Amino acid sequence: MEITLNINGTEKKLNVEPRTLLVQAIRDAGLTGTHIGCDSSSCGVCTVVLDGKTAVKSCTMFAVQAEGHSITTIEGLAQGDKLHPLQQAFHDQHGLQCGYCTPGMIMAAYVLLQHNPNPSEEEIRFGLSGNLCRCTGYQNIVKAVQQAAQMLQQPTGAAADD
Amino acid sequence: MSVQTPNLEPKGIQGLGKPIKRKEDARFIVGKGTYLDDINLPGMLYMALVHSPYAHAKILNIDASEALKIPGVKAVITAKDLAAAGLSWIPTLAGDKQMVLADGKVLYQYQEVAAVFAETRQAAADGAAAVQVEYEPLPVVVDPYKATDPDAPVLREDIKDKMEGAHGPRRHHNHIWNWSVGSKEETEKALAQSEVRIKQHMVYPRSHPAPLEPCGCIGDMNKATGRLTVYMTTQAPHAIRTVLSLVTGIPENNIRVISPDIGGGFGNKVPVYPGYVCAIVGSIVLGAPVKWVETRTENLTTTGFARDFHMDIEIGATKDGKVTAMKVYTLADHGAFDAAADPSKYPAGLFSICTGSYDFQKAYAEVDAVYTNKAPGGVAYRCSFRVTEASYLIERSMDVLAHELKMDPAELRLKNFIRPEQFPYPSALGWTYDSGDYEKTLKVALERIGYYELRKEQAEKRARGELMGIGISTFTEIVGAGPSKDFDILGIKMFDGAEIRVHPSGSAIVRAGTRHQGQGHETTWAQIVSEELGLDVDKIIVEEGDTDTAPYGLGTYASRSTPTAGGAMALAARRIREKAKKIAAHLLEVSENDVEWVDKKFVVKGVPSKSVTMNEVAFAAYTNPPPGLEPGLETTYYYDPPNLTFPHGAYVCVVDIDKGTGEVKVRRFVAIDDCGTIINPMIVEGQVHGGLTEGFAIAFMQEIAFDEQGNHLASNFTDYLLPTALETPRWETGHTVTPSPHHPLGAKGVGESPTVGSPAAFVNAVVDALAHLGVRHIDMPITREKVWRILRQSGIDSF
Amino acid sequence: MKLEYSGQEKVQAEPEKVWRFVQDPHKVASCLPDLKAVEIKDEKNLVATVGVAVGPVRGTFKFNIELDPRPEENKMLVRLRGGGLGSAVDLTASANIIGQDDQTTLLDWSGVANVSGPAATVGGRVLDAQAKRLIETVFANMGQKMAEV
Amino acid sequence: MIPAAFEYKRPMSLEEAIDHLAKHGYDARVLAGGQSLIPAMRYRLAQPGVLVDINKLPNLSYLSEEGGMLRIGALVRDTDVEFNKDIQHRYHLISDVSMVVADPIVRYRGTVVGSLCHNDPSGDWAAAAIAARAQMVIKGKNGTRVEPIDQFLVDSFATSLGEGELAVEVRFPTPNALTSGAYEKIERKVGDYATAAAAVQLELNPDGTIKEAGIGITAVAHMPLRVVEGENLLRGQKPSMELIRAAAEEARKIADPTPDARGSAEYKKDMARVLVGRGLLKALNRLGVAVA
Repeated sequence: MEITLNINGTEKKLNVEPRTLLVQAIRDAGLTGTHIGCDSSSCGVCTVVLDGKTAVKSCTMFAVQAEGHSITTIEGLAQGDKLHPLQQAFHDQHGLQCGYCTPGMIMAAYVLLQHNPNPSEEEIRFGLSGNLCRCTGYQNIVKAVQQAAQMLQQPTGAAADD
Repeated sequence: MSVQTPNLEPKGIQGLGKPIKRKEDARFIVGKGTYLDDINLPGMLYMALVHSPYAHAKILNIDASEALKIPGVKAVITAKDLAAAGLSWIPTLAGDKQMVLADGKVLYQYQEVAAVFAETRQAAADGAAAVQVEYEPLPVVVDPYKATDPDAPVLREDIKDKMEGAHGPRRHHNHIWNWSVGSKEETEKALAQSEVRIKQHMVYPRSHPAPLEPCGCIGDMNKATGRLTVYMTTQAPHAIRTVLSLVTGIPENNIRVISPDIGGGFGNKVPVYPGYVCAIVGSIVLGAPVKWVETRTENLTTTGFARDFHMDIEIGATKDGKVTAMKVYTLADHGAFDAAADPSKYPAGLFSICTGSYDFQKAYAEVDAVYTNKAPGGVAYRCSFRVTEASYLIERSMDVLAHELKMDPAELRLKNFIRPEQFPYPSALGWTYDSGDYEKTLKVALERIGYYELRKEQAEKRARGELMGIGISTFTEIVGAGPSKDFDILGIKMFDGAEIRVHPSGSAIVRAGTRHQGQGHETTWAQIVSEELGLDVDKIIVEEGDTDTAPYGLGTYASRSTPTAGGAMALAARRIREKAKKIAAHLLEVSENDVEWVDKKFVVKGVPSKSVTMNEVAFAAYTNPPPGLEPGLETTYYYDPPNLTFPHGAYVCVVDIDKGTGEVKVRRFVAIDDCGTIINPMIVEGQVHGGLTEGFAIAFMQEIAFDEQGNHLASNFTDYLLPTALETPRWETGHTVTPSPHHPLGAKGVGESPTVGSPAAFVNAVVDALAHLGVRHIDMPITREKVWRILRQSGIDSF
Repeated sequence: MKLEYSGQEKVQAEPEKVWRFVQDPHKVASCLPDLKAVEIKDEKNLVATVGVAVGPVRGTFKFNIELDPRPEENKMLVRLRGGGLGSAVDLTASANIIGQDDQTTLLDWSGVANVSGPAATVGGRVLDAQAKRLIETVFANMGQKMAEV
Repeated sequence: MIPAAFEYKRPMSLEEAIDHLAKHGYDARVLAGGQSLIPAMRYRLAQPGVLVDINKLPNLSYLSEEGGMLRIGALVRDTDVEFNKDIQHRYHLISDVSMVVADPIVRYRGTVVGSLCHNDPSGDWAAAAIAARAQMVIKGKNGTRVEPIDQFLVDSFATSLGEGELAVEVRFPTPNALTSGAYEKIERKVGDYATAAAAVQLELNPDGTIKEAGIGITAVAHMPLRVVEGENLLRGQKPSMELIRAAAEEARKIADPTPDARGSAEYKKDMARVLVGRGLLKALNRLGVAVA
């Protein structure tokens, strides 16, 4: 069946089966930054943002269900060449190694900061506990989210270059 | 106050010891990495596999007719079809052979039985579900101790009468090999004469590396050119190319292996798996590219497991705590085929590092390997070939001994460490340790955590009925395999290669035979070259993973990249510097003897104002080379390390125990590592965080378990437990630096130390918390229930 | 995974009637819940296709069933092998057929099932209670139908 | 892994949804959050012929207090509950549960009502609904019925929902100032099914005695259970350690768990006891009652 998905602000017409998972549809649309790591909705590497404020493991939603929603993936986060503070902070704090969990982790952190702009270390660990990372031991991811939270709260910092 | 956006692009020379940010991050943080499943080729087909529900069964019939009726399904292959191509069995790294698709019988649950090729992923999956296989179940061997019972079922019909194996005689149809090192007689004598002796049985349970990206492969046979391109999630692309050439008969120059970005490896992506072979055969037969990407279930149930060592140790000591001798017997469960990834001469890997950091005069270690109805593997999961098992064994045993002697475990260790002046230290089991200062590292760790205050706190708490424990691990690793006199895989010596090409404008491209999976080679290799050649680190790009362009090398695993390729990189750079010096002399119009390398520049001796930079030399190499000198500035260096390196560390862990549920909470964990010279401290710290987390997971959660029928009990991430940010403790890290005397940079490698060293610290801490109840050992994973059982048996109960 | 169950079913019929019932593969097959198809090979062997709904697990399983009546031991054995959903089930059940004073019969049954494949490895957490219910249903159906005959 | 093919229905009205469910009966499954169903479909352990996606149905996303009840519509996500300040302040038991269901990302999609309809033996919401004496609102061709949770939850994975019926709401009684509760769960890691968990709800009389008690335990039997004897022991009594121990012991007695990798039956039974005890202590603590 033909569906239209709004991914990163662009309407994409896709031909899918009802059983096509959202993650597969996103990847088939050429946006391969969203990854697949398990079949049990456990690892979170496929996490994308739905309607700006909520996240979903895109392996646990059918593509047809995403019609009428806006989807944001890792590719939609930077403003042109300017990295989103989370992307910048993951780089600055060595919050990634192999990079496979990174897109999902960043999207999970993105919605976490929407709901809690100034989280404590404990709250970050809690909020990211639906996303697995095998390389970093999470410690630098926590630091990265703290840095991003700070950057986002400093209008001068985030907006200065706009 | 405003937060400055940190500078993304540090400028200039950034050599050793600088925490520069990683060059490879740029693509990953915007979702532009290229992992295997991100690659799509025109006309590509998809493959799905059919798996056995039984752990041991005869195959009576395979009926693919329903599958072939599904629109889009192109072909279904079984062992029979592979046999026609001579590929129904392939050699393993350990000198055994393994089935590609089940040939007449299945030997473990989820074993690959048939491969389905289709135009879409959906059709391939539907096809696999529609293949009907008829089985006749056979008795199952799950317990390795029962594998060699006289009446144990024959697992390997193919070699049941072949009593000479790749590593010597076999004594039973399910026995693989026996391996031993050291003098049994002298060790037993020393033990008999020891004033104190301890014996302990312990199991290092079966585990799995489970990188978040599963394994996968695209076979792409171009029938017009005869060239086979294979995209593969492999940590060792060159070795794979050689193996593929040997098994398929395709000349090696007609095979190109490309290992794209890898989403974590940890040893899982070293071996050749049946799925790879099927995808390649499929491409050859069908004339189209074929992609296969594992499901998580396939990853956990069929690809390389790790550990599964069942160990018995005996240690002798004097009454005042000086160790005298150790004797170890280990039963190794290798599953259905011996596919352990070890250097050829070492079927039990480097397990003989089991004397650890201690000055044992006598030691003996013996290992028997057996077949069971489980998936093959025995990969070095964030481990240098069984070092993890050895380190756990000795570090756990030292605590058992301390308990027996009623000695503080830190004091016992301090009393028995190999002393700095004893290096190079010949160990009782035949290794020559390069360097170390174990006492210093332990003292730094004890100081950092406040060890003696914690012991006081523990005594007070114990008096109040509260349970806390402190665990120490002071491990020594053996990494960087290895020197060609001892180390090869399938005959290929374990050197590694590096190539440097300096361009006229002072930028460079650097290639290595290793393949990173998150370790940061694109940054550290550039730092080494920047250090050695004085080039701007941002003008150095690093490439790995394409066998058409990279120099030969054995790949990235076993903490070998820095000890081998890192050494090659430094020596390649130095070779370039030698040539550059000639060009510099030409530019400075002095003789070569009057030029020296000072502060990353060529300077005329005694005339500091007269100098040229490497950039100037590079330009001259192409525009104005000295007469008679070959133009250009590039080289390739193959480094055969003279010895292994021996990183060490001291870890201290503090735990609190919940008396109601048995839950163990890690309160603090201090890790002091000594990996010799540090190239990038930020990356080293990141490696330590990750490795500690995997050690934590192994100690408390991760286990590949089976039931009596051979059902795999950890076939997905709801049953194979990887810790999240919430369970993972906060790590406190630090370093001492004892350079390796033989490595060109003094570096030793660090990627695996924390996984090797930490499990014993966790277990020691839990046992320490319960020691006053008479507890001496608990096998991993330490579940709440294991602790709860001890508590309730001791009459401890609480909400 | 290995599952073991046992139970007793009181049948409102005499043992002779019960014996006639269990030696008729058609009748035995009729006791399987959600039977979709049955093929009787001979008087001791049948192939049955049944719908199985175990919690979220819903699918079709195909079983080869062998009936092994042993009147001399007052015992009936049933062996079942088959599968579905990529999984396999091997079950051996036995029932002691015990005549009672009041013209009724007691079926004293026990069964051991080995389940392999995803149904065990993924669905194992919830399989036990559900499988127990299934096997109890089979014997309850038997008790009921034996009385009806 | 890829689910087997199915027919997809996306009704735009409740009537249309009920029509689909009535027509397809056994073959149809309701797709709400899908956080249990879709993974089961990926393993092909669930192969429903028809999926009726209710996510576009109007007016099912309400979370409101009305007539002494908190009404949670069928499309209210776990996070809607988790992030609701009012619930955090007044509905302690519900707030506790909302923070430990599955994992934080799954909670953005999973629904409270869907979880109750799934009635997994380890369901978190079912234990809370039992303890808080919730009610289900069910719509079908024959109109609407309201059913106490104890009648709604029939067996593991089974509810009183008939073919052609849809659960549209769950109602939790609004706690008064003398009511509090708690949810105590142990899991091997975030996202795992509970090893054992206990939900408790206590209402005190002004004199400090217990007016009403609700105790639900989960993951320790074929389905979530009410600890009736424990509730009976508590009712009318003044809280004491002895009383709490006795009530908690009742949970251990009725628990009948299946042993698995999470623990033996013996361990899970004891955890039912420990967690009920802890839950009671926490609820009392939240009511300002310190128990000696």
